[in-house]
Amino acid sequence: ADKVLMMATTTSTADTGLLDDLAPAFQKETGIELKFTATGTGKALEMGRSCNVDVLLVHDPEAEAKFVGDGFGINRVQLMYNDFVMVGPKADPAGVKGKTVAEAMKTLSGGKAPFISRGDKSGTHALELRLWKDTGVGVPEGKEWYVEAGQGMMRTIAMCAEKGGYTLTDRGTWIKYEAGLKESGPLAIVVEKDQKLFNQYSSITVNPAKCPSAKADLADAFTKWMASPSTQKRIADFKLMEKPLFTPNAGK
Amino acid sequence: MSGNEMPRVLPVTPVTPVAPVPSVHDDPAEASTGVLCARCHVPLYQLEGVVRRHGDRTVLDVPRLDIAAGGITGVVGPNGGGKSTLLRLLALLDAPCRGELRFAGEVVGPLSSARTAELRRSVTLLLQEPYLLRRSVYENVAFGLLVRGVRDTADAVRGALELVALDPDVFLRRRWFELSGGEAQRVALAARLAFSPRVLLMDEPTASLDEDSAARIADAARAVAERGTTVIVVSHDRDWLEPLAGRILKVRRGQVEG
Amino acid sequence: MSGNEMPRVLPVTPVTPVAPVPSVHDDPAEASTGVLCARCHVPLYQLEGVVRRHGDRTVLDVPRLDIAAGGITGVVGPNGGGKSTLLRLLALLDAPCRGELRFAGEVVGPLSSARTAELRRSVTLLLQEPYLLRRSVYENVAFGLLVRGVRDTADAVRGALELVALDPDVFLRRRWFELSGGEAQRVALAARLAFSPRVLLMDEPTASLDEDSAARIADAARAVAERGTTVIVVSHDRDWLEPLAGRILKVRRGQVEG
Amino acid sequence: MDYLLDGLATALRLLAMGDAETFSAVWITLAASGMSIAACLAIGAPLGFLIGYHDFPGRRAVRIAVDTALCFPTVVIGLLVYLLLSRQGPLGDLGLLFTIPGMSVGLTLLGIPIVMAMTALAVEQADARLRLTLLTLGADGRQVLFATLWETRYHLMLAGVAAFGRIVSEVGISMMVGGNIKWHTRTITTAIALETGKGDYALGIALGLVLLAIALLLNLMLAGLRRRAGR
Amino acid sequence: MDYLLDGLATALRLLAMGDAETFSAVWITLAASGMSIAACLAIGAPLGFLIGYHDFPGRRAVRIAVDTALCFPTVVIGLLVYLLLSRQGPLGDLGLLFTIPGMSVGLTLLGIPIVMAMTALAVEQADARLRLTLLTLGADGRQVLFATLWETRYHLMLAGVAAFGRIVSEVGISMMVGGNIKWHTRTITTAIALETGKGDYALGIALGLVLLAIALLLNLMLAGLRRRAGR
Ligand SMILES: Nc1ncnc2c1ncn2[C@@H]1O[C@H](COP(=O)(O)OP(=O)(O)OP(=O)(O)O)[C@@H](O)[C@H]1O
Ligand SMILES: Nc1ncnc2c1ncn2[C@@H]1O[C@H](COP(=O)(O)OP(=O)(O)OP(=O)(O)O)[C@@H](O)[C@H]1O
Ligand SMILES: [Mg+2]
Ligand SMILES: [Mg+2]
Repeated sequence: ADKVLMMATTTSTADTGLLDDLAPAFQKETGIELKFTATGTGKALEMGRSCNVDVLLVHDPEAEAKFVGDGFGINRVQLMYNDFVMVGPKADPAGVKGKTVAEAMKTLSGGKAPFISRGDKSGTHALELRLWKDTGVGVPEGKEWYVEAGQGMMRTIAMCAEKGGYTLTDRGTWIKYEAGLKESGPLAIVVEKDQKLFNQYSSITVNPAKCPSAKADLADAFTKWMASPSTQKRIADFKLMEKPLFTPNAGK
Repeated sequence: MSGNEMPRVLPVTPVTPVAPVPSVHDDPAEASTGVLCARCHVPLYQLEGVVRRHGDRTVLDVPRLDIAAGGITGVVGPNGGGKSTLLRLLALLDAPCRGELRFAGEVVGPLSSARTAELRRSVTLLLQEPYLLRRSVYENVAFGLLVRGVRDTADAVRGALELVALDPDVFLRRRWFELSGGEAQRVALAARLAFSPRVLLMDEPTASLDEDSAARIADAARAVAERGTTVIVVSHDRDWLEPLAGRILKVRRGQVEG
Repeated sequence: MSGNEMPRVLPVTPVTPVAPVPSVHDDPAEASTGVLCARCHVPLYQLEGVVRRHGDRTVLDVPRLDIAAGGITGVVGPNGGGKSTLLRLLALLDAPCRGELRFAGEVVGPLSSARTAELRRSVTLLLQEPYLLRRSVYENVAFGLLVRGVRDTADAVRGALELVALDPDVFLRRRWFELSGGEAQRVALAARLAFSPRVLLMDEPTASLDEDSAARIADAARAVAERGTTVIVVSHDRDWLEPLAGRILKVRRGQVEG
Repeated sequence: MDYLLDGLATALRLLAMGDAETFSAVWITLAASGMSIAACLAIGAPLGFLIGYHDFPGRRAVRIAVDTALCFPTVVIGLLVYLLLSRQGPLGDLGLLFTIPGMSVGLTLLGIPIVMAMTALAVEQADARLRLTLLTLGADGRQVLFATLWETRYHLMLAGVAAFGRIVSEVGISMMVGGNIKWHTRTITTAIALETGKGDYALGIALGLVLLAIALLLNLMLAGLRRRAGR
Repeated sequence: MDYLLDGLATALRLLAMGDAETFSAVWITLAASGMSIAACLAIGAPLGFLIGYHDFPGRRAVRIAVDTALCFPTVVIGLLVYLLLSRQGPLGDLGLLFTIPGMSVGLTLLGIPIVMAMTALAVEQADARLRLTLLTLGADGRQVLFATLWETRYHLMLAGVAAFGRIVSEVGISMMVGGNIKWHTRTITTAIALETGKGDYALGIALGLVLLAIALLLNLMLAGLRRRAGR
């Protein structure tokens, strides 16, 4: 293809297979080839800042706002969301099952069981830090039971299972993890459907005023295509292990 | 240039103890039969139908050869005749492709067997192109003693160096590459003399030696032979070999005569 | 065992062309002065105040020495005297630590200079312990020709092997490790003869050779000398060297006499 | 250890079925590592010869620097090459970021110290008579270089094999510089990293086995060559 | 290239200020790689000697297998060791997952083929007279082993350096098996991976420079040893 759009995105969109589903459709309908590199949100934003990509698909509203505010990005459009869940041992030794996420985290700060943190400045990590602050306990850095993993989501869940602890995860990765173990794993969802666990994905066009080489036209075409009703329906229909992963919310 | 830069040839008394290794017999007759030879009066080496090949080239073919214990045996013959091949067999470093080699009455088994390794300890070979370990002269000469568990090596090493006409004070601390060709040759020989081997095989020990040194090596060979060591020596220098050797084997085209 | 397993000594006619390298002069007198010597009638080598040290040990100290072009010069002396050290200087492989070495009237500059490399091409040295390249005999002997850009090496290689009394048909395709000590020694010499060097330095070429072969090497030395090559040869074998050499240098304790 | 069996089965299936994604990754891996290893040998072996053969002032320092470079983390090499090739970087105009040649640049940097260090040692530890023999037979500088490398050919081969192993199994550079873009710069190792990151261990192991199968094939070919090159 | 200067400045600051996180990572890196390299040499050198010295049936196959093992991706080694050490794995009861000794197991597996391959080649390519000399001087099996390794000591040193470089710079095994847990199993390389993943390139480069500084220090010490070990 002579029209190539370079995108940096977070691992979740690639790892779940959503983009593998969307990219061929996008090329078929618009003639634009979508090349994407999947990294953490932090690095994806850096790739935008250094003009190596044309468009971003990320999920860290605060960092995104700063990125746009600094003039690196334009045309931030929210496209879809999924949600986070807290998982922990099936026996629930800390007794947080059914609580709100704020209560759960307060309880966990008692230190009865390990809490595994992503610790990698990812969108998930950012949310977790926000939650600790909101509950008033503060980030329990340095505490014996607070394990800062610095790994991807899947490995963090696996570590959580090994250590018999609790962690926050996006639902998509959790579904994949469960499916991989054929439902026989030691972990289960303990907290979910709390509105604080909302995870918004947006696309941002790299500002052609800062990056002359950036293909803003193609980026806009991508954003428009993503927000179009047919693609939004496609996102809603995308299922992993028969479970929907993302809720489209463009224009809402 | 001061005097000690050149090797001085020191007097060697035949009674100099070569090394403090056990079982150095005063009676040569006993020596050859002592530790090694269970059935006595048996030749030290007996070769029967021994053949060595490389690919389809037969390089040694010895229907029958006995070598008695004790004394000095010379080996002569043209280049490529098979002398080195023969010596490596006698040193238990190579195995015959066919036939049987008996050492002190005992059939020599596979080279890698523990028994062969044990037998090999009583034999030593000075290679035609000697190799020095990448260490000092002292460590080279002491090596054979150290691997035999001898701790106190100083005297034996000095004695061995004197036997090959190298001044220990000059050479002990030299490193392996700080030697001339003839000096290296003599260090290698000293390393074989230090532990008083039962059988001393030498492949052209005088090839790069000056006349004086060659004469001293002859003296050393006589001295160890007198103390019971069986000496077998290859040389192209007839004038040197003939007065020394009690028996001379001729090896040519892989055949042994005499 | 068939006959061709043993090297056969082939007859060498002194007129055998050693190699098809340019500037093989029929007139020996011209040869020694021809290409190399700009100012004629100058000695081929002139050493003045040349000193070689290793650490603080002076191993060669030559206040003055001239060696004329042409003819055969013998070098004798005890082990460690400095013979090999001298030959490596003459081969332009080592540089004097002090003093001046002139080659064909020209002061030899730093070893790594292009001019020294050029001069070195007309000199060759048979090392005391020759090294064969890890290739076939053919490739070893042809190497000197190939690096000089000679493509057609077959005849020269055969000629060189015959000169050292090795049957080309037997040895050409042998690999370097398929040789006896004396055979390897002769292959190394053949490799030096193949490209008709201007100066042939040999460090104990007969050390491991049988008597016949040694005599053949003497013949070969005479033949190349007659064709203009300057031959300088170290040997401990006086009986072999004396009839051969026109002049004999004695090297002992780093001093050169005669 | 079900994953192992699963992985083996999956590996066989991927290869037998001619799975397009797998073959694309295999091809990209071979292209990137092939280019790199050729460049490594072409650059590293002569440089290694120089520091092993010649005695120049500062040689010891260079040797130590090369040995230290063996410890260069691939992520950092990846990062540096990324910054170099990035659009605003000094070589940004070449447009090599997220391409196979771009990856090869980084992989070559990774392999050169290995080839250099091993060649230098082999040359330095070669029989001292080799140098004298070559010089006295009339070899000039270039001829000494080639003849010495040929004499130490088995060391050079191992240097190549070791550098290849390092290059083909690394993931940091390919990930940073290549970007792990499907069909374009996704190598076997970045695919493995992706799959294991997703928790698909069996597929990760399967791809690992595919990589080993390729390595085995190449080593078998090399062993054939080695046999030809004589003892 | 601001990142480079930034990185250098940051590296100096981290070291000068005695940054606790950095020093923890340095310490963990040294502990894990130190244990591994010791194990690699203790296991790899004798094994390498065996396949370089002895001529047994299947030797060529073993050599090829070792050369192939050089291409083992660290992620796959990490994965295998992870599965081995994980709770449900065969060695789960040892509780080695997410610990430094656990990481060392994986790192040792990574380094052994390098030490083996290089030792085997050095022993095989050593002067043929060495073997004869040792045997004829009366050395027994163990003595031949040690004396041969000593004769080829520079090759062994390089094998150690190369294996160390590989171990200290890899990230897959440390990440998988160690888990990159701050204060516990976060090494310099996993920290670099984390920081560059966050897009904090300057800190990544700074940590890379810290690693190189350590490697340089170790190589300087080794060069001192090497000088002592004679020519
Ligand atoms: N590895 C080998 N492969 C093939 N042939 C070999 C090998 N080693 C030796 N030979 C051949 O075996 C024959 C005997 O060699 P050997 O070394 O025993 O001779 P030698 O009598 O010691 O000769 P020299 O006086 O030259 O040392 C020679 O023809 C030689 O070419
Ligand atoms: N690399 C070195 N370092 C120190 N000393 C050396 C070195 N090489 C040679 N020597 C010493 O230099 C002296 C002269 O050595 P050279 O090799 O020239 O003797 P040579 O006359 O050739 O003796 P040979 O007949 O034994 O070959 C000897 O005393 C030797 O020990
Ligand atoms: Mg011989
Ligand atoms: Mg000499």
